Amino acid sequence: MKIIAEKMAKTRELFTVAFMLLLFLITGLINPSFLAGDNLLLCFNGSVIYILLAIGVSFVITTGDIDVSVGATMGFTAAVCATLIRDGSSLMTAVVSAVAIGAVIGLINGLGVTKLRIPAIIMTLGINGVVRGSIYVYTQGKWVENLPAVFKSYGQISLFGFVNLFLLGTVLIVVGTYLYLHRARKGKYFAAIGDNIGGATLIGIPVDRVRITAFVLSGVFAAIAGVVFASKVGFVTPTAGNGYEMKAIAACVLGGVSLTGGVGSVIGAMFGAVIMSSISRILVFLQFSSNWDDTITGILLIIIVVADALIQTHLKEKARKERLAARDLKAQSHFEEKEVLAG
Amino acid sequence: MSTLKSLDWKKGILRWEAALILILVLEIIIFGSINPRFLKVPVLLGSINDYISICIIALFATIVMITGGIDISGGAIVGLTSMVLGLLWQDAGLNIWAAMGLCLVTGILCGALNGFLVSYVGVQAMVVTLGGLFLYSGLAVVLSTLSVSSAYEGISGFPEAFIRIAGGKVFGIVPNPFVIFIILTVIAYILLHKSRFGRYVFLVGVNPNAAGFSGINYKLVAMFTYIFSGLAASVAGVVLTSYLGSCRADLGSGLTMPIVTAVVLGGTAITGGKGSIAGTALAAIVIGLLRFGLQMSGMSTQYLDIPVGLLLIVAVAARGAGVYMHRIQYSSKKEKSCQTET
Amino acid sequence: MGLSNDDRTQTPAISINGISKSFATNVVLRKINLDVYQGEVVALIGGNGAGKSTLMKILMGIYQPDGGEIHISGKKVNLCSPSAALSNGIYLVPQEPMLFPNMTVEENIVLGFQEKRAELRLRLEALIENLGWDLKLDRKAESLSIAEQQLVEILRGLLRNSKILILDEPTSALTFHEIESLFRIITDLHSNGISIFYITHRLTEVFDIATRVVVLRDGQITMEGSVGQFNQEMLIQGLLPTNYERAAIRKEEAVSDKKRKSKKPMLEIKDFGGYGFSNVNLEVYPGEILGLAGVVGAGRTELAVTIFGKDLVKQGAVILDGEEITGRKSKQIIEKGLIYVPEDRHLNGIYSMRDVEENVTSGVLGHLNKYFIDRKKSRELTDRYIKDFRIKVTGRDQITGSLSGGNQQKVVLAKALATNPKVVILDEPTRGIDAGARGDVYRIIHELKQQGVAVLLISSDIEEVIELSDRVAAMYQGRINHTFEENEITVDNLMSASFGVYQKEETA
Amino acid sequence: GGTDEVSDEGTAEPSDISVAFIPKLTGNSFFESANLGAQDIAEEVGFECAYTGNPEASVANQVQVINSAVQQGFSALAISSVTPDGLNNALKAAKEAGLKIVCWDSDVQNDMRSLHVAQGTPEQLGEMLVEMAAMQMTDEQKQSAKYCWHYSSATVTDQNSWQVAGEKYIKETYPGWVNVAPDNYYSGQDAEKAVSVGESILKTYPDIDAIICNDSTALPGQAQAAENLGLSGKDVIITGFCTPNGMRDFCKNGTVPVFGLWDCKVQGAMGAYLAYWLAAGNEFKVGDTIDIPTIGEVEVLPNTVLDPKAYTADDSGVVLLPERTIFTKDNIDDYNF
Ligand SMILES: Nc1ncnc2c1ncn2[C@@H]1O[C@H](COP(=O)(O)OP(=O)(O)OP(=O)(O)O)[C@@H](O)[C@H]1O
Ligand SMILES: Nc1ncnc2c1ncn2[C@@H]1O[C@H](COP(=O)(O)OP(=O)(O)OP(=O)(O)O)[C@@H](O)[C@H]1O
Ligand SMILES: [Mg+2]
Ligand SMILES: [Mg+2]
Repeated sequence: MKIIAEKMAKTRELFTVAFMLLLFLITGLINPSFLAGDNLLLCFNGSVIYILLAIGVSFVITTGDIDVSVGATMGFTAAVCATLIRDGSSLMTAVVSAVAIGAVIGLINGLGVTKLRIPAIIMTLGINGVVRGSIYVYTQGKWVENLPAVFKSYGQISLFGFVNLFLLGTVLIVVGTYLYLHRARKGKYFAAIGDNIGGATLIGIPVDRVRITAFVLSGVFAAIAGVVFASKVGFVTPTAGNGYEMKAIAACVLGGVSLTGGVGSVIGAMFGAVIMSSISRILVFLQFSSNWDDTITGILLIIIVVADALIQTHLKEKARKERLAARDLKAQSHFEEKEVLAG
Repeated sequence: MSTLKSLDWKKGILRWEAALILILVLEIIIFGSINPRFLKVPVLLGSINDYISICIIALFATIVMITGGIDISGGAIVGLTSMVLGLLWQDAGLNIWAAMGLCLVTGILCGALNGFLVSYVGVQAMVVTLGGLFLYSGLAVVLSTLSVSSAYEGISGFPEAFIRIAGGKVFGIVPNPFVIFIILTVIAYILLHKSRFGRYVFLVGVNPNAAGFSGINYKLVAMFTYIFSGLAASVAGVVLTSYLGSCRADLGSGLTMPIVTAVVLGGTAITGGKGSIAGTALAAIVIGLLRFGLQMSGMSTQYLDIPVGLLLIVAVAARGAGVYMHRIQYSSKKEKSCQTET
Repeated sequence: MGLSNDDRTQTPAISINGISKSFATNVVLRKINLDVYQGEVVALIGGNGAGKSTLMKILMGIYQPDGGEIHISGKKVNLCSPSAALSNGIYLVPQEPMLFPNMTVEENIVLGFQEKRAELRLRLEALIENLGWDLKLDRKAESLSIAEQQLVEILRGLLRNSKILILDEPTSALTFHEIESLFRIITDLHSNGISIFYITHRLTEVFDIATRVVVLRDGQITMEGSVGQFNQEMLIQGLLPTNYERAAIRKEEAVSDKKRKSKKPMLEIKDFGGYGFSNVNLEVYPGEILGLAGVVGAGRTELAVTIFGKDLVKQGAVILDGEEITGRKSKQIIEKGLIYVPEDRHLNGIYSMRDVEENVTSGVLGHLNKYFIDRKKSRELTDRYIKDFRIKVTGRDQITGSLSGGNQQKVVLAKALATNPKVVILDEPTRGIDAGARGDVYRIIHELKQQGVAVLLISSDIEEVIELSDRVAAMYQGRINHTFEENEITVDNLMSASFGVYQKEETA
Repeated sequence: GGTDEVSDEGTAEPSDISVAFIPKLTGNSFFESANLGAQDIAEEVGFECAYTGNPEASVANQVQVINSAVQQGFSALAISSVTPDGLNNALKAAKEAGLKIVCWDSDVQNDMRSLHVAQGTPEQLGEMLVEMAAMQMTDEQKQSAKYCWHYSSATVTDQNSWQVAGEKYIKETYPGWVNVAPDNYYSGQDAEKAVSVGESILKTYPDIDAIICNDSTALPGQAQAAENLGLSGKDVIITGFCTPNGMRDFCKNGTVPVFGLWDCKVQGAMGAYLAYWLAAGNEFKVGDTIDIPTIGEVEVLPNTVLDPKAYTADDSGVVLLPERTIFTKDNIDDYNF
């Protein structure tokens, strides 16, 4: 048990998973129908948009920057994709356009942050405003509605009878990125830059290029989220994605991605996103008023980060003390030896 | 061996504030020529009503940011304190001034919770206040459902004296919020630039470890900055409630980003250690007037984010490129492009 | 070890031609010309701020020169970024460690390599084995002490297989043992034809490993030649400012045992224990300098920091001037009259972005005024210290981060001493500062002594300990091994006590 | 501001008069459609009509929009208010500056405006919502249906007033019905959240009979949720208010065979025109009829038609929209807004 606890504290993702299971379990105790297999799947299916946003943002956060423009990017790309589909473009064209737009927005963010040296929060805040305004310009303030049924049905496609296509795709992406970031030689560059950008420069990591890549990926993932949004929700309002950036960041934090950079994984971000997006569902099952949504989100967020902070500080202190005590022990045995010799 | 000209960055800040004033003047000239009504003194002064809460909160959020933290929960505290005020007054039957006092206490408590978690528990400020953002705005909604008047009706009918806090005018022209803003700016200025506490704020922002070794209770200092910020947000809550004559849970929604924008545009470093009250105060007005002026010139509100976003990027890029050129060079961390020479 | 003149006919491994660099108005390098041949170990010495690190950072592609050219093996290169430098076989071990705190030691070392991981690990293990350093590869870098960080940085450099290796003050935090093994490796490398730049402030090291000496002053090379042409005295002369008169540090007669006993100790540490040390008994008398010697990791910093109220006390007591201060908060301890000057200047000492005045007064603001800042008093105080300590500044409003290392150290000392302490604990007070500044710091320490302040001096530089201390306690693995009276203080004694092998005469 | 800023009354040409047409929020299909109506009539009559609002529906934002409209020198406001009383100060200032104030869709305190163009009384709309659900039920269901409400939030005025009226109507007419969630479900005008809340409702109450979505984001979201779970209109009754364009597919494929709305284009047109009409110097008394080009004659009713306790005065009244429409697959293609 203790070993599990320690392992959990060390592998931050496990902590998030445990927290999620606990949350699900408590909900299930109160309302068993929550734990029905297809409902849990629904919970995960419904998290796909947040997961995609969180993965994208986690790249940027890992390099020590931040991206608060993903909500707007998602809204914009969703609107573009939906408009194209509605007007009869092929799926391919729509997806490629959306992803290209996401990439361009990311590129602009990345260039602003690295070449113009604008702090990331400022750059992406500014771009957030510009993109959000552009949605109104692009849609002329109107909803994009009446998307063809085929397009909307992609969200319902199940493989092997129960695995949702989008969910499967997303999980594959998460696993792929995880392996890249933690196993590939260059994948580590992201975390290295977030950890110590000066050190990363010194050992020849192409810092600017990697940071720009992170922003581009963030934009691309937001764009994919936009496409999924258009398909799953079936209509796009000009306010789509409002406030999602904060939720995506919160999901990362819940999943143990440190905002100071260098720490965390996309797996953690994924489960953080599942928690974030399940809260409103859980409240329905608990027959709690939706008025409590934000309160509960806030409390969960604070509890989990406080618990995490306390555990981490405790572990660090413990490790330090053990190391120092070990030195002392050595000293003791040494002294004893000497005494034995002397005696 | 000559070293860096020490005065340079102070001059930089000064120059930056001058630049902000320049932008302000430009705004007045441009918008004035588009719509001459913009130049009327009551119109110009009165416009502050629409962004007073950003001004008030940004002043004190600056102090938080100088310690190297950030407070994004200010907007949520505005809504929460507005609800607390209304509930205490209407449902608990408290005297309006007593209710107002308790509402300020609420702001202090929210700030204290933020500060405690950041300073003493060691959670990153962005994360804590993000949690606070959800928590406080959520609580405001929950509180609004507790009132006898249904949430959607809001609470209104406040006494005239309370309405006058934001509704009144000094000498018949200067709206009270403007006066409140000036007073708070002076207070924040003295607090940050003249007091011992303010000096500690800078030192903690530059190097908390060193502050600890200098015998400064850096955790307490940092915690207090959040308390001030929470208090400022509750003042904004009172002013806004008085101005609208109605308590609403969503009063502060959408303030988060403008507040951060004002602080950063004012020249405060996101990494802490430097910044100024005058800069923030000017930047808040620059942004407020920009939005107001564009609206006056006929631009639809939904497009306003575009020019404001661009201004932010351009201004910060220009500042980075110009005034801070040598400082950027100083930070050895940056890569240089390969095009220089062959 | 110097190369014969025949070798000079070959093309230099690296040739620096007319490199200049200035930051804003500050001219740091003036047309530097330097050729370094294969297998040379070039000791680059010079005062703080002479431009050594700047020159090396240009070679590493971190800074771009304002003018001049660099040739490697006769070919002109454009070192526009560290990766360009790396691909030209250059590697810099920086002065300030730049590790990735959240990665393990191993990841820190191997990141950025193109080789297979397994191979790298084998090579790394072999290297550490060869050096005999005690470093766990799976430790997180953030838990490393400054000395251990420096070890990791050096390992990174050594593993790189570079043709030109630059070591910027690699030994400033290291002690005898590590330095010795490092020198062994450097000797190996240089016999394998690798060119090495070696920057140091410790002149003895120059004679230990360098084949050539280059003295840099105010951005110009003022002396250059094979190491055999110089002796230590000449180097010191070459380093000191032209009009510098060496502060005559005449060692006062040590407070004799009897004289001491007649006084009350100012600081008394009784059976003191905490994390990393235990059973420490020490007494420091007014007007006495007690040296604390030991190797890296002996626990001296922990002892000092625990006395200062920053870590948990496990046992024992600290008595300051008759009053017990065990386990109090740092703030109260400072008020009682004890101050600690931390070893890591950048991490714990200075507020680099603020001006000198703010730094100097940071510990005493409460005494200047209760709520508001009394600018007049604070200016006077700052000016006094700038004058007394000969801090080289353009004014009291100069940004501290822009001062040279030695002057930063003086600011740290001024900041500490402004609190009017009765006891000062100095932890590595001269790390990384040049001979001139070092003399100034020694002078300051002596003045403290004359004023009757009790000084506890922690230093890894044995010569420094010997030169300054009235008595020396040696710490080994968290215990005080032995305390030496003035007449017993010798390099041998201190060294053996630091390594835990000192045998008291009576037991011998 | 002083009164000297008022345009010369009575003699005004239509083109001198400008109306600020203010929605609760921009970017919502309902308000965008209303604006189309307003723009059409403005062009027809020849006055200037500016559509100005904030993408986020909040009191502070709307006050800002009003203030700026006043400062820009508009002659009248046609406004759909986000709050019954939070705009009072701003409207008072507008009135003092000489602007005429007309509300549409969502009202303010009655003494703050001259006219309100109502889509109907809360009772009418509440009853309509409930009846749209009831008409799809079997007789058995009508006795003991389980139902709930799903709309934007507890803080919006009109949707809550319809819900309250609807609840009252259910108590009287269908006493056997059970509201499974008396606290209601809210999705805050977030389409994605509407879908996920919608799915959870259907999962939590698999045997629910009807979900009433009196919000134009909640209705398509809830419909999409039902489709996601493979449910159709036969399994669960989903109905509510939305524009026909937003629901066309759901209506045709049987997920939401019946839903309703009033003609918001007409409502927008009436709001904008009446604002213009007042600014042009015209006056009215309760009981008068006003002729609106392309729409016809409307009668000014006393405020008490909406709320028996309401304030009454000669210069403050309500104009009701002639009709509300129930859309089914048979008639939906006749509408395009
Ligand atoms: N990035 C920079 N921006 C501005 N000035 C700089 C920068 N880096 C160094 N300097 C200045 O250049 C001069 C030389 O610094 P450098 O670090 O090269 O000295 P050094 O010889 O390495 O000294 P030390 O022995 O203290 O390490 C100093 O005056 C320093 O203040
Ligand atoms: N910045 C730091 N963060 C965490 N732990 C540290 C840090 N600095 C030092 N330590 C811990 O303190 C221990 C002691 O550091 P160090 O090697 O300087 O020992 P010391 O006892 O101070 O040695 P010395 O006798 O040389 O002063 C290290 O082993 C390290 O674990
Ligand atoms: Mg150097
Ligand atoms: Mg030490």
